[in-house]
Amino acid sequence: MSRIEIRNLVKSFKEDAVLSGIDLDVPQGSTLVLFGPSGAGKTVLLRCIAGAIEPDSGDVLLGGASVSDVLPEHRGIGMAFQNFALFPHMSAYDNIASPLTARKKTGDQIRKGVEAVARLLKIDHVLDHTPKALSNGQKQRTALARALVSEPKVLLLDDPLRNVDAKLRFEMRLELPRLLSDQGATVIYVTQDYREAMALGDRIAVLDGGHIIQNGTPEEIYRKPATINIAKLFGDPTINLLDVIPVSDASGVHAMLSDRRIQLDPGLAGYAGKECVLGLRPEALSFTDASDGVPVTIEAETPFNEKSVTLVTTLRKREILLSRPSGTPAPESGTVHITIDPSDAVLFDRETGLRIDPNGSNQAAERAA
Amino acid sequence: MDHMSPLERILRAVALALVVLFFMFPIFWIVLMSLQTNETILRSPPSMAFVPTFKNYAAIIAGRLDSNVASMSIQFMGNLMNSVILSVGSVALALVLGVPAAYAFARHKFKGSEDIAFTLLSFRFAPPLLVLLPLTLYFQSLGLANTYVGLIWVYQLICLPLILWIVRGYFEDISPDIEHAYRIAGHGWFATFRKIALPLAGPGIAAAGLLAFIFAWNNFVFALVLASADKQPVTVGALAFVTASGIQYGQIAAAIVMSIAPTLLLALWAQKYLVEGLSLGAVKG
Amino acid sequence: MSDGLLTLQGINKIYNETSRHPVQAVSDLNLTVAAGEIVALLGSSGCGKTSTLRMIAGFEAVTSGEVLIKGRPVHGLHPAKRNVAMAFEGYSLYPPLSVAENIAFALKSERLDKAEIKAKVTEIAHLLEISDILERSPGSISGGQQQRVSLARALIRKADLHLLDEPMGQLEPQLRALLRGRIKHFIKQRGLTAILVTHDQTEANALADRIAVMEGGFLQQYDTPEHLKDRPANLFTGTFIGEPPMNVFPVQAEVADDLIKLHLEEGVSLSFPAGAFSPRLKDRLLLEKQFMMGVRPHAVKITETGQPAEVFANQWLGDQTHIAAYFAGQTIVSVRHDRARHAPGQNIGIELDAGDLHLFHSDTGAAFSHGGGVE
Amino acid sequence: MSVQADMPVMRRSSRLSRTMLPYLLSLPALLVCIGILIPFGTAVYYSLQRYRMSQPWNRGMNWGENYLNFFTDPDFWNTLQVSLTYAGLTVVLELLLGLGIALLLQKRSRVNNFVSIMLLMPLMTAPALAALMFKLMTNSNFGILSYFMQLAGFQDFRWASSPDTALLTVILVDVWVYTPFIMILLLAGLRSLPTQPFEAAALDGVPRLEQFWRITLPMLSPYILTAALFRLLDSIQQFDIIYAMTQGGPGDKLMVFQVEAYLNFFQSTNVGRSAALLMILWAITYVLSNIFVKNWLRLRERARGEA
Repeated sequence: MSRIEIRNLVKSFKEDAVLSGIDLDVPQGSTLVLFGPSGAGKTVLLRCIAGAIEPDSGDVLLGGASVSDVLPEHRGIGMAFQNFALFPHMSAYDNIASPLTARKKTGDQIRKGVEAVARLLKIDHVLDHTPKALSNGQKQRTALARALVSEPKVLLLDDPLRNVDAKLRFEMRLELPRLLSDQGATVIYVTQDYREAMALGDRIAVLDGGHIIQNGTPEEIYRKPATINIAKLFGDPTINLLDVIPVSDASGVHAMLSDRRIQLDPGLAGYAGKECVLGLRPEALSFTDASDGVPVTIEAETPFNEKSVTLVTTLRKREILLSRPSGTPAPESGTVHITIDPSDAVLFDRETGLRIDPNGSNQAAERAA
Repeated sequence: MDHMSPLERILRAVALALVVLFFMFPIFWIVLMSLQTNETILRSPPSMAFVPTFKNYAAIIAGRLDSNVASMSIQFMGNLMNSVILSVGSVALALVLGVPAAYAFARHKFKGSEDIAFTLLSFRFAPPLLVLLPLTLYFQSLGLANTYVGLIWVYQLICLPLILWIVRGYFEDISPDIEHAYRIAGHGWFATFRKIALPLAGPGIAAAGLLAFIFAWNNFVFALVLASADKQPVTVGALAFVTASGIQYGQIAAAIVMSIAPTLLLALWAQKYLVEGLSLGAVKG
Repeated sequence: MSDGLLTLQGINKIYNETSRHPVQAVSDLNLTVAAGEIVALLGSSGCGKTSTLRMIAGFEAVTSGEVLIKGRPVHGLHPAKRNVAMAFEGYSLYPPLSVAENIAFALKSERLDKAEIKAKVTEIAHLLEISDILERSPGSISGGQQQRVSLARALIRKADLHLLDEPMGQLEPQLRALLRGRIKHFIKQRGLTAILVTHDQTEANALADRIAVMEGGFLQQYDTPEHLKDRPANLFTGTFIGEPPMNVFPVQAEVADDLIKLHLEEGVSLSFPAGAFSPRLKDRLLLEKQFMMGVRPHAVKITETGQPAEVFANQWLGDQTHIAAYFAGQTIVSVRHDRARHAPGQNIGIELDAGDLHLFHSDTGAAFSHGGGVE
Repeated sequence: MSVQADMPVMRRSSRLSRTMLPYLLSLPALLVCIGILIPFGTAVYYSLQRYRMSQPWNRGMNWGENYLNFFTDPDFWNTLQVSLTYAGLTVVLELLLGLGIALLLQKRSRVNNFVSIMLLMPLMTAPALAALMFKLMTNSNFGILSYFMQLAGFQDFRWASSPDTALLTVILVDVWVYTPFIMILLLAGLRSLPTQPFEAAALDGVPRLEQFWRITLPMLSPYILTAALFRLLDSIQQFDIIYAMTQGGPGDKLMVFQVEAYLNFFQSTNVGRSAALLMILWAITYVLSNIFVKNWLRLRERARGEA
């Protein structure tokens, strides 16, 4: 009974609407990632749930009950802040203990609780330090420990890994899901890192301009992004976006690239002749020996650690990026052919920026129209 | 790294020396004067060569002024005591009243808060006599005239706005997230105020308290208007003393030194807080 | 190699030297940058990279050692006299001046006529995508825009050496990718020499010819990006370079005639045919009883027959899958480029190739073998 | 499973009690506001009356007469002129001196810190007592400043007792007491300026004078404006120094607003005129403080990076 529901939540500061009608439903025990660029309103939404900010209208329900007239200290929420928000004048121990002291636990219970969570997060050796004496990683773990120690059923994590170094961020990303599922809490996790979002979310809600523009599983977000913008936010290198006008004939629907046909889903026939944007993931493209592939010229190759990225140009000098795992063979220069699996191509309406769903009804496009 | 030419270095040193001379000399000279007898003071040309004497201080502390002609009793120590009572009392009251209000101003943008803030600020610069002169008439009818309570109440006009503005600045500097975190952890607003906001704004409250103390101590016009001799602080008392003691220059100097010494020593002791408080008081309010 | 454009000889920097808590920021740093080269100083915060940059610019004095620019010692020389340009990390713009004035202000000492200045500003603004904000004031533009203006102000100058302090930290990822290419092209085309300070290895890889990895004030390795990846000089560079980081295990070797066994913890051991390791490495293994073995995540193969491991995380990131498992008493991470479906709790087998192993001395951390050979 | 099992203490609280809290906390400030507003109202009332304490029988409303009389009252014009001259001169002098000293002390060093601490001392001296100190120093019999003047060739330099030099003397005291205030503000301002623009300018070889005029001064200008207005508001109301030094004399040479009003009230017991004088002074400060508050708000926004 710790499901989180948000109903038509609206919040503006002065004249600026930060959240305009947010609806969310996070089932008990699952993790929802709130993803979006900075200033999208993610933090404000989290604060509305925690009770630190009062929404202008709309409702927050925890476990089915509205909490709009429940003070933050009575909502039973655990929260970790992006800037850690540790109490600078208290030791790490007292920081972590604060939710337990508020719940009037005995000294013994508090000590046991703090030490258990500190051991779990590997900060038991720095408990008597003040935040000033902690490294960023230790601060982050202290903040997390403080959120977890009272075993809250609702956890709000506001980009908790943002201010820690890459290595620790990676380690925590691996460990967090286990920690969260052990707690059985319902989690809302805010991040700006798409990898973190995909790795941690049962579902991802993409927030932009005060609206949730897509709410789906990582797979849906990555493979069927609702808008061009979402497609651009997920993936590294970012998706190739090419202006095309699909053609429909007896052999099916296709887009032209370097005078070759790229087969598209037959369901897209309705968009033949319209201005569209074709989205091709760099890793979905591959070199082929077959001459029916798209002829391109290799311009440059950049080796990254685990993959290599190749920049190629089409006959019309359109730039396309391909990525492949490091160490796999690839042609080095000259004119070569590339190929793509039609199921990996996504088509967007150029005017609205919305994805075109090949399965007939295009709800997103209809809603926008 | 230092990339100054030697000439610039010398010019700067000279300028700095002149600055120190100008601002420190009066205090230095008055201290010297307080350690001399009238004979050495009146020498011409003035000379640094004299045997220091503490007679002037002794006379003031004893409350008896002996001149060649006669001896008179003075009550400068009473003035000193009044200063202490008025300053300490005013600051204590201002802290009790002002700190919670400063917190409310900093944390809650409630209806009318900006209006109250603005009124207080604009009266921070209103002529004090504008309020004081009508108050003398009210005080007489209220029976507050020439009482410590009445004076401490009026001193709030200086102390309270000062504390409000400075402490509010410090409260605003505390990240609201830290307080939110404590609330969300399960603590009520008062616990948050007491355990988080107060300790973190501690230095600011100290700075504001010190400044308020100094301003209260240095105040002149309030007591001049509202207090008669037995309740007057040193600022007003010293002026009366100059007239009363005639040509006892050594004693006058000693009285001045004793009057300015508490604030100067406080300033030396807590200079870091004071500078911070002054700058914040001006820049933030 | 003292013929470089910039030479650092035995540089030490100690802050608060006379106080009770002196802090050594840079220790015995030797570095040479050739003319026309782009060098990255790479490290986490507090590694000494920014101190090094500030000593080159002349904002900080060296505690000991010598900075030479074009073979000339610059000790005690005012920053303006070093002919060095710098892009700052934070808010370094002149607030009272417009963006265009900010950029042109850097040309004060070059005494150009107005038309020439305007042409140069227009060109650099176009390059860095700030043409539309030239008349704005620095306070009214975003952090990323401010950073690009700072970069423009540095790149517009003719200088012997261009110092770039985290020049793209505030930019959005897409813009960053675009500008990396442009900036590198700009620097190379004009034959400029640049030193880049960054904590982002992708940035260092993308821009630099050589990378100086720093940690704790010490230079850990100074090499090309390829060598840093394939031949890390020590355990630090090995684990610092590469995302996700290298897996590291303490190992004991057992060398037989035809078989080499590497014993990990919890009874796990890996067997390799003796031929997989060079004869010299075999000799070395006989000497080294205990050492550290590193293997990069993308070289960790998951098979049915390998050594047993238990999956605890499977994270799909779109183009790759990160699988974390308990193995030999710790975590091993494998990167797959498909969508591997090994669920948490599942038992898998881990297989490692001799050619993918990096061996490090367990006390000093120095590497002594990469891929079966000996350093 | 019940809600309580998972949400241990979902205690509800009324919205009213939450919105009342800030008002309760700021009650003292409200009371002070009222405590000021009541006498203020009384003063407005008095200023519209014919009211001499020595002539209680003659008391009555005369509306704007007190104000109208000012137009033909040379004493009033003298007061206005003396007050403005005093305020203008002290502010300009203190600003220039304060800025110069702040620039001198800008770099953090042991000597500079020591000097800035020393400079706190005049500021912490009660202005009335500072006036007494200078009174002793300018005493014609033994005053050290008088002696210096003699050495400089001014045989009979009479400082505050001479109509020619009285203003100069009180301005000297004001400068001594309040220059450190401006210095501290500007020093805080200078030291809070970001260092990187100046490093950039140093690296790019921008001449120092150009740096000062085009970067330092504009960046410091909000602080300068704040300091100047602060001092202007205080200075135009100066009472302590002048009263302690000469009580407005010699003659009416130093009859600034508050001294004039004080003497009107207590010596000539002309409450009506005294109140009207103070109202005029209040109007001047109100206009100035409005300018100040606007500037202050802008400055605060800039300090927080909102502008």
